[in-house]
Amino acid sequence: MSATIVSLPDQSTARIPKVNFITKENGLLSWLLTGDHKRIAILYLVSLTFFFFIGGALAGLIRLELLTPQTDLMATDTYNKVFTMHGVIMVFFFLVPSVPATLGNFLIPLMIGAKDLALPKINLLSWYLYVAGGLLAIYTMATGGVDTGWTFTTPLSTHYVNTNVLTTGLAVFIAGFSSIFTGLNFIVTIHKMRCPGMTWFRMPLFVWAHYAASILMVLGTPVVAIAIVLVALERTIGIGVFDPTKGGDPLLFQHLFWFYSHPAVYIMILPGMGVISETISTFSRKRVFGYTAVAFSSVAIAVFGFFVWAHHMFIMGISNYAVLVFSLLTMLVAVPSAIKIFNWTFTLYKGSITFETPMLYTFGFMGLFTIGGLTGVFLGTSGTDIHLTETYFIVAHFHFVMVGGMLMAFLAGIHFWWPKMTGRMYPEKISQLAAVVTFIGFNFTFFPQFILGTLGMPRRYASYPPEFQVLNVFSTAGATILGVGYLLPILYLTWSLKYGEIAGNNPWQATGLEWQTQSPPLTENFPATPIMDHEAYDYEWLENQKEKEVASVG
Amino acid sequence: MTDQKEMHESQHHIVSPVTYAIVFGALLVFTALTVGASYVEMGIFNPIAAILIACIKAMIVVLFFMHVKYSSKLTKLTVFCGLFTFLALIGMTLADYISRAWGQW
Amino acid sequence: MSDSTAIAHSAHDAPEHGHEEHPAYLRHHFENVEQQADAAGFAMWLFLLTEVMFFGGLFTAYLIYRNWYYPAFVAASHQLDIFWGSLNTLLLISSSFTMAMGVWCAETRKKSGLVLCLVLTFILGIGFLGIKTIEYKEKIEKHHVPGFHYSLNSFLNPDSDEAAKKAGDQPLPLDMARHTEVYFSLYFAMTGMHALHMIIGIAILGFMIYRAQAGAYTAGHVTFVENFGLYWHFVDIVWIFLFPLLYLISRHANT
Amino acid sequence: MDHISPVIWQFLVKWMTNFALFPPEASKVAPQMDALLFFMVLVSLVGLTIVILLVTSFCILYSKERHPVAVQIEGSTLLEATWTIIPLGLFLVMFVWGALIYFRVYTPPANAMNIYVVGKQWMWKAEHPGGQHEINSLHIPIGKPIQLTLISQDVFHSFSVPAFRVKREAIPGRYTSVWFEATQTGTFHLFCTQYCGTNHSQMIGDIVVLTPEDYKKWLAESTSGMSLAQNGERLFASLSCNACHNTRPDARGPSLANVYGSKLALSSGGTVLADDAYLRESILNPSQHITQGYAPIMPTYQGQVSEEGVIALVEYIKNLNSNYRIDQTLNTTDLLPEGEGKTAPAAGGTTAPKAAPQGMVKQ
Repeated sequence: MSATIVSLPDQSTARIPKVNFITKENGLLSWLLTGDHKRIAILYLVSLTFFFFIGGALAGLIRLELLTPQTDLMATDTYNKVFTMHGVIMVFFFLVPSVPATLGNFLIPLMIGAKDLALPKINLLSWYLYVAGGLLAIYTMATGGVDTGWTFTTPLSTHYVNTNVLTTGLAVFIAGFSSIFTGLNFIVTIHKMRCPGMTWFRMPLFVWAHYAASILMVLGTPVVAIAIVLVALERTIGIGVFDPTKGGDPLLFQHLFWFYSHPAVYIMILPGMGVISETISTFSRKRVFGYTAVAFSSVAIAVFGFFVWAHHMFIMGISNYAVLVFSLLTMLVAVPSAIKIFNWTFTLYKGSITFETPMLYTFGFMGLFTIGGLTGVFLGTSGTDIHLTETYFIVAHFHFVMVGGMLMAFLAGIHFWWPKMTGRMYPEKISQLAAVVTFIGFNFTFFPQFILGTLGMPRRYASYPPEFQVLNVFSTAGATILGVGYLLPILYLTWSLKYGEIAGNNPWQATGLEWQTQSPPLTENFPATPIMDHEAYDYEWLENQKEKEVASVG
Repeated sequence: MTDQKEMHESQHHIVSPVTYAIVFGALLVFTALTVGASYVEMGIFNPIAAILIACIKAMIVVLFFMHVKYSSKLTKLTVFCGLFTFLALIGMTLADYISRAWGQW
Repeated sequence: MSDSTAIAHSAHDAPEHGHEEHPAYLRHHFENVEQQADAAGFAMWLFLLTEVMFFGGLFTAYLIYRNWYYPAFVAASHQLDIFWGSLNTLLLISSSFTMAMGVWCAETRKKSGLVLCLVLTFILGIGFLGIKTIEYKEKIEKHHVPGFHYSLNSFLNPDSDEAAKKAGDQPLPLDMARHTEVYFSLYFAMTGMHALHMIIGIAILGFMIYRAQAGAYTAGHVTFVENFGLYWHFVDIVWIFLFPLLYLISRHANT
Repeated sequence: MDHISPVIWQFLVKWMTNFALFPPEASKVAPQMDALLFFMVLVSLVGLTIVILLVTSFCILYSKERHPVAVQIEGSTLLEATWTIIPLGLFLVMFVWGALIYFRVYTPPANAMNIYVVGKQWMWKAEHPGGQHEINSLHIPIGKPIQLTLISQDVFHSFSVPAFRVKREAIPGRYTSVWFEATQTGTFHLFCTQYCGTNHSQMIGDIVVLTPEDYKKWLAESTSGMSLAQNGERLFASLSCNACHNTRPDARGPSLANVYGSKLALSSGGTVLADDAYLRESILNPSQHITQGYAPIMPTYQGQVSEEGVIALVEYIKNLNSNYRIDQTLNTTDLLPEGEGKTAPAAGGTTAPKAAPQGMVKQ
């Protein structure tokens, strides 16, 4: 464990560059009116963390309530509101924007050698929309909450609850536009702003993954927007489109909802996969095994992702033939994920591996995402879906992919690019500890839920039969550990802002263009437009560069 | 790569007002045609004719008014993508509704 | 560990972008004007894609319910006036034409022509909304707005209703008549969303007329006009589909 | 022992004695589904083990200490093909196997006993053909295929019996169905698994599987005096359905005898199988389901009959082998509460229609 690739400049002489995007302008307004993608990424990071901890606190409440079989901590009504808000905040205000809006925003222009995203003002607008939506969601929670579940299933959401469905819907609608604008911005940037020499197949896989996710954002999100508009109209004036008593079909809502919300899980996971491609290459000093396969598997996930949505409705009375088709397509969409996992594994082969924190999170991701992905196949298979759907199995599956996969990837990315964003290193030992604690806590929390699901414990239950208690106690205990695992990074990362070691340009000896400029970067990213004259992940090129540098200095 | 070339390909091709006028005329003719067709009893072909005419109208608006005919491959691909996903949404959803009545479950 | 030599090195080989004359409207992060225009146009197309999908949900709903409740859709579509519908189509197509001409004027730097075209587009757009208001007003008077005040009278007693009588409607059975509400829900949702897009477009047009008079778009930087043109044509295309779907294809009872 | 606090000790004891790891396999389809489930678990474990083994061994073999200089490898088409095709093949096996089970669960056998289940916020109401009502519980005999016809009165619910490995949504406005055959006596959990509002977690109940003898006993004990079809008959008369659906030569509605399960020609063209869903639809939305040769004059009963009422009517029509009972209802307002059986004797078909008291017939 002692070997490391970290090479920091001499701490006694090193200074954070005087001119960088953070110091360029001062004052709150210079942040609130900025067009700089890096500053917007920081704004996103701060607000995302805020929403993550609200969502996390709600998750804590859920786990506490489920410690005992009875509804003793809170009434069922409160419990319903708590898990609904947990879902809404975590899905729409954390997972969807997490990696794209922070790391993607910060890094895509840097990685492709551009000065900024193509539409800086739209980028800022998208942050404002995000914050407006988020605050509206918080306001909703403060003024009575909403208890429809994050899926807003009709006719429950239209006729049978009298909580704040409208404001929550509006919050999601607004957040949807934020996500559309982010995705649109990425696509335009990746198409039009690449620096000379940056061909499609020289782009880092992080950019490919974001490109795929952006396609989903742009094409999927508007469909959920119209579904929410129709729900709002149904609630306010009673149009009958989803109302069975007026001849509407409530399943149509689910079709429209899942047309977005299934691709949405790929919006969440694809950028995470992008992060993993970067870290695994850097820490094994090797080009990603099968670069093209990984790149195309991202696009394949995006394309197939649009054709599998009805697997959320297998038992809901859709046509059995449709079940066949959607189940088959679901099997197809599972394959690109398997391809990615194996390619990452073989990237390690004959590498020169070190185990810094981002790499530990990466291993966590690979293990947990493999489990999450494989259990997804259980649910995509129409037969077993009957038994497993709507139980804790699906909760566990979803959290393995989203928390075990996406959040691990997010933390891997945050640690990996922290030196680039702030110019300072995070403390290595304690962060390795945090990574291990997170991994252990996560498994304790969510693995028992697979068993609970197989036993048949339904999701969204405030109380449950007593024989499920043991596993629920395990889960709650694990959640406590997990909570510590998430608090630690907040503390030491904040600490490192002032006391961290100076990182220098390229502490990891990584090859991406973002590492070839100063940290934190200039507002214009590069002193001059860079030229990409080598393939992605070309460590020999990096060696040559270093030799040249030494030679020229000498 | 090709993008640099694309950029130059998409260099402003200014569509002449004559083309616009012809397109405008065609749109008017098609509008008259579709209104007229709706008064004729054609059975199943009534909606088909109406949709077909609407598609033609939309196509010429996209090609000429929106300059797609003179635009880069990327724009054409974008239009195609939109159309594809739109049809996927409608087609796959309708597939469920149509096949619900099949067989006895 | 100074700044990476890759940058310094590559800067020498970079094409001489920096020495060109930069127009004022070129934003700092673009290399040149073409890149900026290209990016903006592409972004606009992507935005239109999201709009396509937005309306896609409504079209899906329309197709499903039209197949389920065809007699209700027939009777309900008889309540729409083809005359107003056709006139509106005419107005919107004309406004599309004037908008296209406006783009041409901007490209060929004809300031007064551009202003004229934009004003015409503006007026035609207002005209469209005016007619839509007339139609909506009629629906409100007849209680054809879905919701608590919805009235089935026109469909249960077609003789009491002028439009239904003219179309020779037979009374619908009660259960089918109730489904006319679904038609009108979709009618208002679809035309309402379309009208909302028109209103936004007209607001932007107003702003553009003001700017065009100042000559902002006739100095070579036409991206904004072009992109707005794309938006306006898109709104036109939506109507090109709405018109036959809502007004025309359900005129005949036996399909 | 002294070191363990009594509370924790109590917990441990409770855990040891009341701790489930796998649900009972109490239906015919359960072992079949579990076979697939175990197959998938096996595949997953093998897959996971491969990944973990590879990652750990690579980490050990190629750590920086042991392997200071990485060897650059572009990739391998052969390997890519391997890990594309093998998972795809396995997934396709799961797909086919799963689809077989899916169709098995949702295709009831012809001889299944039908029980209607109505879901509403927040209870399950079961209607047995014999007229027994149950709330939040379901008594069934062992070894007999049971078909459930589900409908919801308000929002989506989901009828889930983990021990049977079956689950089906009860949706508003449409019948869905599922079937199972219990293979173990005992009491099993019934859950509503689709989130349905405030008391979602209280919408639970028991599935009680009884031996045939116990079941008979239970049927006799919990009878409400009238069978479901008899309830339907009473409703049929009180709604004056018999005014049109009778056997008189000038009847305005089609005869309903033996209509269930037959192919009907519709006035809109095409034929339709008269199943539960069709019967329900033609009561609530008659104009879309007019039998050929009849005018669309039937009024809708939407809002006038509860879902239980519709179920009773459907059950009545289902069991109508002749028009005898219908004609009987025309003759007397006083229905026999001690009606002998579920259905009328088949001899009724030959009975000539008797003059109906005009007062009974509306319009």
